[in-house]
Amino acid sequence: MSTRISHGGRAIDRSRPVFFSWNGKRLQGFHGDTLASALLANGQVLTGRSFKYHRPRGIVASGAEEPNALVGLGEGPRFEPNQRATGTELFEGLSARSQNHWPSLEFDIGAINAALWRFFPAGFYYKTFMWPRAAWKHVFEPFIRRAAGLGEAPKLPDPDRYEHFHFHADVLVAGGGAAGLTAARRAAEAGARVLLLEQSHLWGGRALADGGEIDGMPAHEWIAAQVAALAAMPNVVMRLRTMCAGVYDHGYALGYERVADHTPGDGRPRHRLWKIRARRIVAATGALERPLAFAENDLPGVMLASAVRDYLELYAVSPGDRTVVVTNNDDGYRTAIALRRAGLDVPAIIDPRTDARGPLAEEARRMGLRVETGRAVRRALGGKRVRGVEICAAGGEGAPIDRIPCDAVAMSGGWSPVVHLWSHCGGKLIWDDARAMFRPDPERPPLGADGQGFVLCAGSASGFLSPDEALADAAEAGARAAREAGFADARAHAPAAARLEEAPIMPMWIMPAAAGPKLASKAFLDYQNDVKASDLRLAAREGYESVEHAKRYTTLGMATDQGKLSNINGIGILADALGRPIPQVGTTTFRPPYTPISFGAIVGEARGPLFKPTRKTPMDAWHDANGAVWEPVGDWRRPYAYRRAGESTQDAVRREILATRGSLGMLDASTLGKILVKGPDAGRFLDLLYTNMMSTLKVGRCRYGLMCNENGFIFDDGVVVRLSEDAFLCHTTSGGSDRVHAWMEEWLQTEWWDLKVYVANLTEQFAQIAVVGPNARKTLEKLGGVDVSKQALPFMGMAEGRLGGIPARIFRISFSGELSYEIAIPASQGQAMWDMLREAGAEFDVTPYGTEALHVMRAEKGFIMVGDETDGTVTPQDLGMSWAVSKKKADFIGKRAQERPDLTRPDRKQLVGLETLDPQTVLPDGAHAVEGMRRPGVRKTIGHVTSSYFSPTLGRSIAMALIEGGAGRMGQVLEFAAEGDAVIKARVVDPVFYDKEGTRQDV
Amino acid sequence: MARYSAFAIARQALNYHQGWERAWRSPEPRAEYEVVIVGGGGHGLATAYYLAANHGIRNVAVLEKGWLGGGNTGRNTTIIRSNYLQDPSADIYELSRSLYEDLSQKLNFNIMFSPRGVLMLAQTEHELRAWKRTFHANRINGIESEMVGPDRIRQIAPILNVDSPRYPVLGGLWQPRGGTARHDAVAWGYARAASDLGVDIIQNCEVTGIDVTGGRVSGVRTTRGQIRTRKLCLVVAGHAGVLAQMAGFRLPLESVALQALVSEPIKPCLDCVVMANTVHGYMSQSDKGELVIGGGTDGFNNYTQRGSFHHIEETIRALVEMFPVISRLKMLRQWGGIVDVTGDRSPIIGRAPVEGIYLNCGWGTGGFKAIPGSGWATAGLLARGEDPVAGPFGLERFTEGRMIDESVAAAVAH
Amino acid sequence: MLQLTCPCCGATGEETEFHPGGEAHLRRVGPGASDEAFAGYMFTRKNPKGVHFERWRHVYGCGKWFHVARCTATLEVFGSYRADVTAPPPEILARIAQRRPGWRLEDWTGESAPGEDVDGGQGA
Amino acid sequence: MTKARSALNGAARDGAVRIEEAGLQGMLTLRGDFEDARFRAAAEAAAGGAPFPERRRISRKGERALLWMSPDELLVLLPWAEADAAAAEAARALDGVHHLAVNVSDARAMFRIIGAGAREALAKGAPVDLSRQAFGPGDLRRTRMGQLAVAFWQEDGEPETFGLICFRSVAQYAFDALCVAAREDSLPRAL
Repeated sequence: MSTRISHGGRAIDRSRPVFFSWNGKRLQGFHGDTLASALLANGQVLTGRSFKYHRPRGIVASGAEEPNALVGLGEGPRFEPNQRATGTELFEGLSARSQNHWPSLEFDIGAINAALWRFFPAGFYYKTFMWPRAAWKHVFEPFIRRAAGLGEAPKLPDPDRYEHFHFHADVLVAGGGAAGLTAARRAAEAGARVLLLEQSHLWGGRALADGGEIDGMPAHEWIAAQVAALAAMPNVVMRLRTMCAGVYDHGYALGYERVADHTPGDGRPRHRLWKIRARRIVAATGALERPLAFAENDLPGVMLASAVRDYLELYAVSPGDRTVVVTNNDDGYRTAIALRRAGLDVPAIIDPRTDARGPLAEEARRMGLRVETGRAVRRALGGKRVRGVEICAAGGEGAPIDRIPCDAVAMSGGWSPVVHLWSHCGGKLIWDDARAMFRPDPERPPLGADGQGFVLCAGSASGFLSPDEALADAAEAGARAAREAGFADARAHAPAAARLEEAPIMPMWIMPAAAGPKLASKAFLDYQNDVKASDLRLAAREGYESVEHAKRYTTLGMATDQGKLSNINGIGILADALGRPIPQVGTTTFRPPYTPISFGAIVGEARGPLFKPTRKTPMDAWHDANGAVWEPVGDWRRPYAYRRAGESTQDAVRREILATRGSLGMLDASTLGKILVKGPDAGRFLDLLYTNMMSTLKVGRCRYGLMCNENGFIFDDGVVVRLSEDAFLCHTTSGGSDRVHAWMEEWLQTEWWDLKVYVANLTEQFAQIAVVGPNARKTLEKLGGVDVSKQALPFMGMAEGRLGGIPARIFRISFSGELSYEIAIPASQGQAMWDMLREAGAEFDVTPYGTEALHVMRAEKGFIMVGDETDGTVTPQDLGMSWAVSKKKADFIGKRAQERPDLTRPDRKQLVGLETLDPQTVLPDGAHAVEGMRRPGVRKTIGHVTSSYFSPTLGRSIAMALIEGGAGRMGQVLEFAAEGDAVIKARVVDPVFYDKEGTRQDV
Repeated sequence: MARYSAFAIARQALNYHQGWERAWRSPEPRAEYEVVIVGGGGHGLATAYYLAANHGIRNVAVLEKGWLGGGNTGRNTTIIRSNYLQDPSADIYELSRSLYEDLSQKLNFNIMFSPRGVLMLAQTEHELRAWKRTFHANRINGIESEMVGPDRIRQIAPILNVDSPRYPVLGGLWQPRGGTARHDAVAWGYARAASDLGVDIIQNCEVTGIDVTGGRVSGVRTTRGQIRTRKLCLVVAGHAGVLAQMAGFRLPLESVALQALVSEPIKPCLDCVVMANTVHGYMSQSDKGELVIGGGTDGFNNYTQRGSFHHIEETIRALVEMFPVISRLKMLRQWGGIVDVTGDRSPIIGRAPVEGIYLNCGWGTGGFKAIPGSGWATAGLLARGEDPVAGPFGLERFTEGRMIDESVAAAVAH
Repeated sequence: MLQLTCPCCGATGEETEFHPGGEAHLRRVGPGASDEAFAGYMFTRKNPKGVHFERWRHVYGCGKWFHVARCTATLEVFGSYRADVTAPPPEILARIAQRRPGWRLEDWTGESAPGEDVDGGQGA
Repeated sequence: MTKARSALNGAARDGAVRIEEAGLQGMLTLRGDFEDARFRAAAEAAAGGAPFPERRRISRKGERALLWMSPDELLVLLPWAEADAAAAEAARALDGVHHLAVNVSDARAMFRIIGAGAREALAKGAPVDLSRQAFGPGDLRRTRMGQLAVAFWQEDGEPETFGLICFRSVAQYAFDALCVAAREDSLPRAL
């Protein structure tokens, strides 16, 4: 029975009781508790069910490595699955539920799997569930999916907020234990800017529980003194509850700060993600104790020896009244001693070593504890919690010798340095046989931008388990990090700590050493994924010899704890099975994050309204207030149409088109790109950029131009205006302005740097309004200030002046085929001009129109739309626009590409117009024309529809298409495959459907 | 080779599974092979399998410098679909998808092909038009796909925020027989079946040099000795450029890192693959319950198989916008893979400039779904000297300017 | 997650401040060149596993293009230099020689490698 | 009397950190050869005598200032109403010298971020070392704030005041992002 004992508990405040609920039961803990310690204090050992066999599982560890105690935390919108009880601070009203069982934790139907465990060895699913074929998707897989998956998926949107914070440090220290504090202090004393992160809510790490003396004072007092000293230094920033989640290239690191997990709903951001750049990173991340692999070692009540110590010393919780300790090293004795000192019963210490004569073992004996050397645990006994252990000879196959009743087992299989941060960026490990651990190889660190190592390990993370060695290593690491970060006079004096004499560890990957298949198939390595020693042996037997194969085949180390407890034991067993030394087996790759981090933190503030910037024109508010149906165009939002009361969007588009062609329309064209190109070589430059000639353009005149990429394909178009001898204004597509501006800069900076040309992106300096329709001129004349008569401002001309008092450039260009002026005014006065034009146009029933009306009208005129008629594989010639490709120019971007065989094929797809034989039938967008067969059973497509509309102007359907050899098919009737087997017939015609002579725009 | 089955498992269970044999043989390399395939990933192993199974060519070695499937086969997001726009792509990806349908039975190894459906969202008018064009092309090419509207999408993916304020979902291209498979199992299944047909699979065997005599390949030098062959097939994904250099030619390829991640496992909440190109994110849920998420590629040459962070941030940003309920879930693990990308983002299958050397590379981010079709076509090319499906993917297209550009269908405004 | 220093504005910035521009020192091939030469310029890339010269633009910063010498296997940065040059400057080559003894510029340009078309036709 | 409006018409948010849009603000882009004495003189003249700025610095004289934007580009801050005239004057002064001088006042929005914590609000989105040691009065940086391209600098004097410029079309997004970043209960107090 686990319970709270009456005295002690360094981390808890008994004067502050905290109430919480567990599976609906109201329980009490203390301020400073973790959910795990509070559950144990309430006798709640069983905390969950395992992934595969649904075996009952209890708390094993006290920290980030916990594989079993994953709970559903919180309610409603704040519900969160798979939260580690050991890392969850207790707070008033905390509500938690156990996971992965039905109907209840105590009685779980899924546990049937446990009864059938023999039939579910590693990888069994690769060998069956194959017949009948459909059964996998419809029977087996759904069952497996429901059985797996741990916690429930959240159902409601997240009410909390998250944020990012950028921080630059000379030295980042990950880990706030004795080693981290020491390293941070040495680096800070040298003047380095230090960031010190501790993942838990307590400074001090293991020293807090294990005590001892540092610099002549009790460990916990020394810790407090270090924390105070660091806090007083202006060049130090310290954070509790902040885990260094990952180390990336060039000294980039992530800090995962759980700001308000323990104070939910207090208005602060729940998590803050620190994006850190550090010159050097000190990984003072400590070491993790390994379990021992004996049969039934997963019974609730079987725990890591160090965890037992933590619960006892920090939280005054005893996991059991009678605790058997099983250990292959001296450290385990610490737990026995601590339990005994706390007045608890320790029936026996099981130690496979033939003889244990270290000081700790001797002390245990002095305390009268029964020490069984040369012995191993054969198996643990019990059902939903451990009731005893069977012991046997350590070396043999496990013939039982004795049974020892107990209600808890503390196991220690030795320690593994936490090398994740060292390894994330490629730091290499070496196998240390004496200490039976993989530790960082200082000769092969992860390399930074300068080719030097940028991560240093400190303390037990380096593999030093004795306090004196660990602190000396930490002091050196801190000083060296500072030195390498540019603080020459860093000193490495180490705090004084007692040398700890320990007898050597005896590596033991399975207990007993010669355990047969029966025991091995109950000896768990990866608790959460139910991977057993027998599974690793099976993997080896079947040829999954690479450690990566074994991992993937057995799923060892792939659970939410990422193998923190299981990987090394698994490698040990694999090595035995393969008869290879451990270094030859090697480790799997360590991947960020160290422990899982929330998607919310990764996203930060960029959600909801801040998800992505929306570009808005100066008239955006007016559009929004006047029925605009929005369409995203690049990052802009543009009115697709303006809907009036009782109108469908289609009605609105139709109305806007007829009103514009009939009298007067107005378009917010501000999103059009406007790039100023200025300099003595501007004309030469544009001749290289555009397919047609721009240098010959007269001042004050406009010319439509096409731009191709170096691959010969069209990527933008627009009207170019010559403002002066040495200055051009290039209009681009709405989505293309930034791309074209960057394109120009690229060529000027990286290829033609001899050209004297400057460019500036003026897209947002100007609002642009298209005034379109038979009454456009009359409207502008009412505003006055600029002569817009046919003579003064002819088609494709430009005028400058103050229109209605606002400085304006007026371009006589048309994308609709109507009499049309595009007016550019300073953005700050865009709304003013818009209002003036509406006023002046009122008598002509001026109608604002959106992008869809624009599209239909340009299609009626057979004008191409980049992105519709082009798709990145279309040349000007394909579109019948050879007139826009200069034959005179020696070179332009795309010219050489257009000479390649495939771009000169006569049967390339070419742009044509289409008229459906039934004028009321509109061809579906993207419909394909078919002709004959491509191969048996598959019809041959000869092209596709690029634009298709019902033209209100012409009262019939119109379309444009790219058709193989289209230019030569005028008058042909083509078949387009529609839904089902339906076929739509359409005649190939000239793409200009409306006002072929262009009289309307040139009046 | 003992067949896998429920009965076999039951039989083995009686003696604690002591009786299982190796999944594939582990022979010493011989001095000469008719065909040497460099690269023990899915594509290389599938090529070897179909050489033996379709063409009776069994004197074949697959050389793998590390462990089978250790490259992108074991690092991808396991998506299988064939709803491509261009005919050559449609042909090879649909061949591949249809081979996946009964691959478990053919290989007697459950690769867990799960045709749960692939949904490609349209979130702008432009994207909607692009998917419609693809949909029509699919129908004509005999690829089962359909355009679905917002209401149907609500049923297909209930946790999807169809009414996302910034980019409401206007519709989608739905391929019901697309889905996912267990990536490692594909490599292992092909390895086991190929080995059973006599193919030598040789791991921990790195190619250090390629012997070319008289303009023709004559063999390879490896860390496990020299091996003679007159037909060498390079199937090494990200490292194609490095191998090509050994043979003295270069390729229209760049190797870049691709990011991916998984969440912690949760109970089933998403029963299909959702791809959202406008916001750049795609996601599915594995049988273990993890959300499997693909990030973007770096734009710079990179041979380190390490995770970078900013692509992950962009992808998760997009997915939290599309799936608001996942915001409180956590990233369990992220990683990077090296993909080789060609000038038109389509693969290369064909002859190399050196006689006797054949190429299968340039799959970029789309390789996993293509494994069976790619192996089938490459085997045909090796066996008969030409293959109708592989045909269009030869190197010469880059000189002719004959791009096979699928970004056309990705609704990128050009 | 690279950290690069822009030689134009002197700022050291996050990878996210920059835009990669592919292989450096390509010789542009225009009209008159063979299809092979053009394909080489358009598509064929050195893509080495090791020392590489590449283009970057400080797109969120000063907007300038520049060159970076970088190892694609370790991501070590040997230095960055101006965009308006056709070959790496001596100080960069010296740094590489010091960090990668035995490496030669020809290893990268591949002037010696067969199969590689280095006749760039007529540049601009 | 002009009907001209800045992007957010002077919107402001108060608090420990004050965020305000600067209203109509004149801005001039000047591009040319920084070594050319005539160009330097013209730039300083346009900025009312503010000295030519060092790399990634701002030099101010009253309400006018010169911002170093790139090796061949300056941004002149000046009263909005005087921008066109100043552009024309610069062009006159640089007649015959290859240059570009253009009014970009309306293409951008300008903000002021004022108060203790201002630098932390900026550091939420900007991947830049904003510690006092690394970034002080007169320093200028072009970078990103989250997904936006911005330029910001620190003015002289107390309380700490930063100027920030972004494109006009995203002014609302920039303002909203800054307001969220500047929330009192969100400042890490680490810079």
